[in-house]
Amino acid sequence: MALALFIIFGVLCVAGALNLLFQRHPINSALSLVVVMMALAVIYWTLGAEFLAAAQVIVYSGAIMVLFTFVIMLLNAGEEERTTGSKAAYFVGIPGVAGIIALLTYIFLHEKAALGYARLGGSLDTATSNISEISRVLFTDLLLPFEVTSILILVAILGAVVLARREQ
Amino acid sequence: MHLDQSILSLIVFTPLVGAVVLALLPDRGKLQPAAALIVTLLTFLFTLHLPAHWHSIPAGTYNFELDRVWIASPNIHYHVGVDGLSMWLLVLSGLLAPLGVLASWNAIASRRKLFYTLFLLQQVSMLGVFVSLDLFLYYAFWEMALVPMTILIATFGRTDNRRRAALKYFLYAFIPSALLLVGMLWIYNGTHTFDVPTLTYLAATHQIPGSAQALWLASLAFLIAFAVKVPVFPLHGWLSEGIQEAPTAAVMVLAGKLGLYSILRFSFGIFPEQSHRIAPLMIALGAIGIVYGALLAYLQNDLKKLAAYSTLGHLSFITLGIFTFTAMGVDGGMYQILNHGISGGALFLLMGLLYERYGTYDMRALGGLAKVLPWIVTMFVITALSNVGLPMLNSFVGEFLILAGSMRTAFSAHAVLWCVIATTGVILSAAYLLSMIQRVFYGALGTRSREVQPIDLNLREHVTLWPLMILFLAMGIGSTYWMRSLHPLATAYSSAADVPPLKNPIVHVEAETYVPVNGGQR
Amino acid sequence: MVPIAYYLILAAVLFSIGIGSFLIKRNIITIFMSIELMLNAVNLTFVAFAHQWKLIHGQIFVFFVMVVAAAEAAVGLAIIIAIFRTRQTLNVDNINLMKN
Amino acid sequence: MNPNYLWLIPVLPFAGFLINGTLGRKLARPAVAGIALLFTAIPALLVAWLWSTMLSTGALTMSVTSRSWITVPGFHVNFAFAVDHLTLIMLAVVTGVGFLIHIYSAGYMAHEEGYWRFFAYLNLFMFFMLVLVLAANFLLLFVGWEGVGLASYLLIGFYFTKDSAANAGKKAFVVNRIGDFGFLLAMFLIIAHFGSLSFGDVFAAVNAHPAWQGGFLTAIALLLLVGAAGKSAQLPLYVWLPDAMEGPTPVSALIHAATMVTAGVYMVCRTHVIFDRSPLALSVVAIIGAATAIFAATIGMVQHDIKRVLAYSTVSQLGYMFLGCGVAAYSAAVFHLMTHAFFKALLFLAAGSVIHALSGEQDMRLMGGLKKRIPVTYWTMTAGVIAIAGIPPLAGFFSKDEILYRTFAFEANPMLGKLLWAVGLLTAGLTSFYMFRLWYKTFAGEERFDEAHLGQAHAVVHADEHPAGHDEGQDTSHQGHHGVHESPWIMLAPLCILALLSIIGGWIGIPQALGGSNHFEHFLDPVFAATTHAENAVNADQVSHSMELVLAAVSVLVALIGWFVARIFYLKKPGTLGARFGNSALYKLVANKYWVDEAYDATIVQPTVIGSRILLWGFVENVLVNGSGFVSAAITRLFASVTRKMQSGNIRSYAGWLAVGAAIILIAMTASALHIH
Repeated sequence: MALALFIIFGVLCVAGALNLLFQRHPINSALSLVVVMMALAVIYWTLGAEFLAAAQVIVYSGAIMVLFTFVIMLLNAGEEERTTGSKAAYFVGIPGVAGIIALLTYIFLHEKAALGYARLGGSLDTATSNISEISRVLFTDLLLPFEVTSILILVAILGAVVLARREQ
Repeated sequence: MHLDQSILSLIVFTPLVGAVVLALLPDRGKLQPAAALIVTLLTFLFTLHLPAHWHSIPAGTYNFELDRVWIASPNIHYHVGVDGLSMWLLVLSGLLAPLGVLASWNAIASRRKLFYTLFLLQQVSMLGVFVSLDLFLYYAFWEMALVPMTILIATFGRTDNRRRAALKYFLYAFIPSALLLVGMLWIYNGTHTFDVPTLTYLAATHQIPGSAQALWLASLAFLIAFAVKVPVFPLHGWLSEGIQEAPTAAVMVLAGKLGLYSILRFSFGIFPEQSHRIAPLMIALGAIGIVYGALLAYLQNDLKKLAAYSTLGHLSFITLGIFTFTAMGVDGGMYQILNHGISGGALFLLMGLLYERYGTYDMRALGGLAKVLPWIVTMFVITALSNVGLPMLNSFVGEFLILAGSMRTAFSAHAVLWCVIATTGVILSAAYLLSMIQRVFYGALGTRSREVQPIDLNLREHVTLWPLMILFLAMGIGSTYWMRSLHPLATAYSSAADVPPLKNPIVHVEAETYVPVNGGQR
Repeated sequence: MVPIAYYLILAAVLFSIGIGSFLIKRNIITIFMSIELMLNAVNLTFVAFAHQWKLIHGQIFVFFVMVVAAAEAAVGLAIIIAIFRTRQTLNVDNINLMKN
Repeated sequence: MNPNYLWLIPVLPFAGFLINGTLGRKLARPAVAGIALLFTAIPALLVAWLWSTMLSTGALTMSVTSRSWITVPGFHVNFAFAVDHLTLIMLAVVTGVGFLIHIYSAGYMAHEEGYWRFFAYLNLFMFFMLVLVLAANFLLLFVGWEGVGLASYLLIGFYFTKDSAANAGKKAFVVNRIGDFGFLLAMFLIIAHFGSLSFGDVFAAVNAHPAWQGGFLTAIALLLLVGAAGKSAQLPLYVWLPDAMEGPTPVSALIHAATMVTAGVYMVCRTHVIFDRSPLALSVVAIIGAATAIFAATIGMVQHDIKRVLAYSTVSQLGYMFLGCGVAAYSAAVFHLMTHAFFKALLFLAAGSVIHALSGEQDMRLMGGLKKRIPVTYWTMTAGVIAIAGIPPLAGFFSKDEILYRTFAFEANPMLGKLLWAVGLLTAGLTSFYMFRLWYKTFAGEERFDEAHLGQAHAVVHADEHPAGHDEGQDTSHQGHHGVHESPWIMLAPLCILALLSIIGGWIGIPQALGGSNHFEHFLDPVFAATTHAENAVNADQVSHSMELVLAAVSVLVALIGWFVARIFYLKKPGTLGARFGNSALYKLVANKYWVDEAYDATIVQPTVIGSRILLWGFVENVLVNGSGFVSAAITRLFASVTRKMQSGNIRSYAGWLAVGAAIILIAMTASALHIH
């Protein structure tokens, strides 16, 4: 059951990601990214991170991707042009990527036993729910960083306003 | 937290806060220099807390210490503290900063905000170097010192050659710094600490792991980085152009202090035996540098160039002194660092004043100014005499001890030879400084000095110069006040070496009373 | 019972596709999206390891990454708009301010 | 007198210097002079008090020590003054003659610009000179030593707008520094061997070790001698003193005749304990002294500038003093030092009066016949000339004769003693000759100056010396300054006092052979006891009083011969000597001062300058030092040209390199991790 869920949504993720890669119109890429994120939310859930699964849907799919879509439409972005870019990107970067992926796969499979297994549902062996646990840590131990993020977001908003403002 | 603990942080970070404030203030009128003056004066005030609350301490321990974990792994601490040497260097830097601001008051007419912000940042890094007792913290400040200075030279340089001079300065200082970093990391790899007192202790008890060869290389990595910054002959390639280009306020802190302090604290502290091993070479380089600097200074027509080689000569004195590893040499060398700070600083200030008035450093165009600028010539002569090492003025004490120490050092087979060579420096320095005085101030009016309406010192310039003039005399007569807090370090470095006993043990007579021979037999 | 290793391999694959997309795509917005993809891949490893070690902190880290990603998206997209306004293009090969 | 008052003796002139130096510009001239005189007079009175205290209590020494000046672990130097009988004599000479010259200067400099500056420097000089003689250790002595050099530099360069004056000042300071170089090295050796610089410690250590002979003591003594030769203008470092005559005449009198230049003699006497242990060093001192004496005397014979004649005469007389020191006749050297201070100060001041009378003319060829015009100056100068010529009963005779006699009787090396005595005797004759030459050329014969145009040849100098506008209400004697005029009494009074001292000053040291009791030598016995007692004991046996009388008669005879020769050539038949020898090679050699300055320039200065310019500047600095910078820059550039290709500016290529880098690191880490497993 768990494995089935993982395979279904894992394949969905990879497919979405590949679609993002191969689509030439940005709006299609954006929509496929939404697919990836939704699928990831489910996978989070299988790992016992209910709060993050929800946040993933709300923040990523709901906020960030909507923003992307708006910008694409605002700028009226068309299909990608075919330009000859950097040779280094193709001849050096792609083999590098292949190397990374092969290596990581090898390592993870090699260490499969040591890494253990995921159990569906309740995960953290605690009586309390995932959300209350997160909120407890977030509002006690990590209160200061949490508050700092609010400032970060404020700064980001101001920055965005300044940057996007039309020059006078 | 008690003030004694936080005072060092206060000293270091006051200029930093000041720099931020200056960056926010508008660049209008004299607002920037005024604000910079307030900040630097405040910093100076804080530094005066140190001698006022000084406790006599043995070598290897520190006053006003504060040790907090900064980064747990790697083991980096925010560890600050001062001993006698770094305390006086802090006070000296604190004093020179407001003087530098005053000297730049009119000299920097545009982009004041940039200038004073960089100046304060430079101040932060320099003060930081002197208080750091953690190698990593020290290295951060050390590297940080490089950037504002480079930009100051590149932006506010005098001629079109400023970019090149700045680049030269940067490369000369930066590349050896990389070596220093490697050396530091190697040390950390063996000891798992950046803490300087701990490292000094480990070094003294031969507990720093590593082969003799590796330690030797690491010590060289340290020493080369410092020697370039001093600079020690023949690593002074950046000095001449740097001094020529840098504005007065920057040039006052360009050479000397940082490198020499680092040699004393880190090279000697962490690599005592390796430093002894390289001492003969450094003694020789010091002695040669003295003569070399003086001879080249004599050849120059440009005041700043002359001052550059004079600086090389004076710094070579200090190099010679500290590498003798005698109590006299090290004590004199440390004292001379302070002296060079104020004597050299005063010389640069005065040259800057002339440049403000006459727009040239070329001695051939000046001349005959004594008649029209009586105060400037007075100050100039006093400063020159201080640089020459006239007794009763500050430099004499240091130079005398250095040379006397060099005669006694056990670390050079040809100590007497080097001592004699170095002592010729007193003749040559008199020759070039008096020639300079003569060419600029005596004789008939030069081409440039005839064109410009002479203006003697104004109140601001008086205020800038008088503290230095008074210090010349005070440090020449009351040297014990400054030197007593330097003694522990000098003793530590000289007793680490095997100082030979006196060749002829002295017959003790009641000290300092002159008893004539066979007195009374009339 | 799914091995954690599978989750990690999935993350590695997603991350690599992100890099590949970053290298191949020319549209600056798509490139930006591939960065988001990589961030998500990293998030997945965080969650997976949090599950393995039975520690909540991995999840909290993801939370912060999301916050940062949101901020980054806001600023990044604003920058894209600013660039588009001056250059009238979204093709990175035509945007080479870094080359003098 | 409380020993603590000793501090006041030098500090008061320093206070005068500070007051005049900072406020003098704004003060009226009488106020400036008043301050300077006051702060010189009080030390003179203090010295008088000191004399009376020490003589009445019979105390041989008085010392005072203050806190430490320099302290390092294992070594320290204090501020310490000590007075013994040698110091007492020096103090008396310095404050007494110094005060008189201050008075004279108030008149002589009355019209000069920079009046305040002059007196400030003069007080500064007094400060350092007093520190020099009072010092109880080498380092404090060195303070005074360098300090008087500084004051001398400032005063020689007083007319700094004149290039020659500025050059002379610089030359004096630098040549003195060569001497100081020796002094410094001597001190370093002393520190290395004794660990102290205090006179008491060092001399006691030497006395406690009779076995120490020569060796390092010779090295110390010779290095001290280098210092002394620099300061006292002995061969080969005498070159600065004649040039130093560029300074105002009172300065020449005070610094370059009476006090500062004798510091070298004082130093040798002060450190006689060290010199006594080194016969070699003593012989060198004596030889240098005698050589300098005759060398300078020959040059002095052919000079035309009145002050230069006196300058060479000073060098020559200082040679006598060194000769005295070199034969261990220290008290004789100090005796000559004192009498020389009197008559040489007198001669310089009188010469100054002559120059003043002629409105700045210094060339003796343009003088003559001044006897009637400036009678007071004439008579006082006569006293000085007779005194220096060594004709009894004036002061110079006794002191010079004492030195010659002791040289003749030099025990340690009789051959050398006789030889040096002969040289000294010849010099005595030459001295007599050139001093009477000066006297005749200045005061006798016809008037060779053009009274109507006096001072015009020196218009440049005058622009400085006599600023336009005599509306300051000076005393009347200066008003007629375009004619020959006697100096005002403020200048003549010191002349008279010094003339008196030149006449009677020698009487305190009349040797037993001449019926005196040689008070002077006995007075100094406590200082030089170890040496003089031994010598005296031997001398008394070996050389009888009659021998001493014969030698005295010989030297008087030689002096008289010198006088008569001068009388013949400059009074009876003027011009004949010049006509005969004016074109000879020897004359040219001497008249050009043996080309010593030129030789130094060609062999030392120029090679150094040219060598540094070509070798150091051209090669080392610009090729090696800067070249290494260029080479490293070139290498950097080479690497950069490769790596800059990677900096394409294309974001995606950067990302590509980044990916490769990450992959490499990952592979490396994995490989090492697997390797460990």
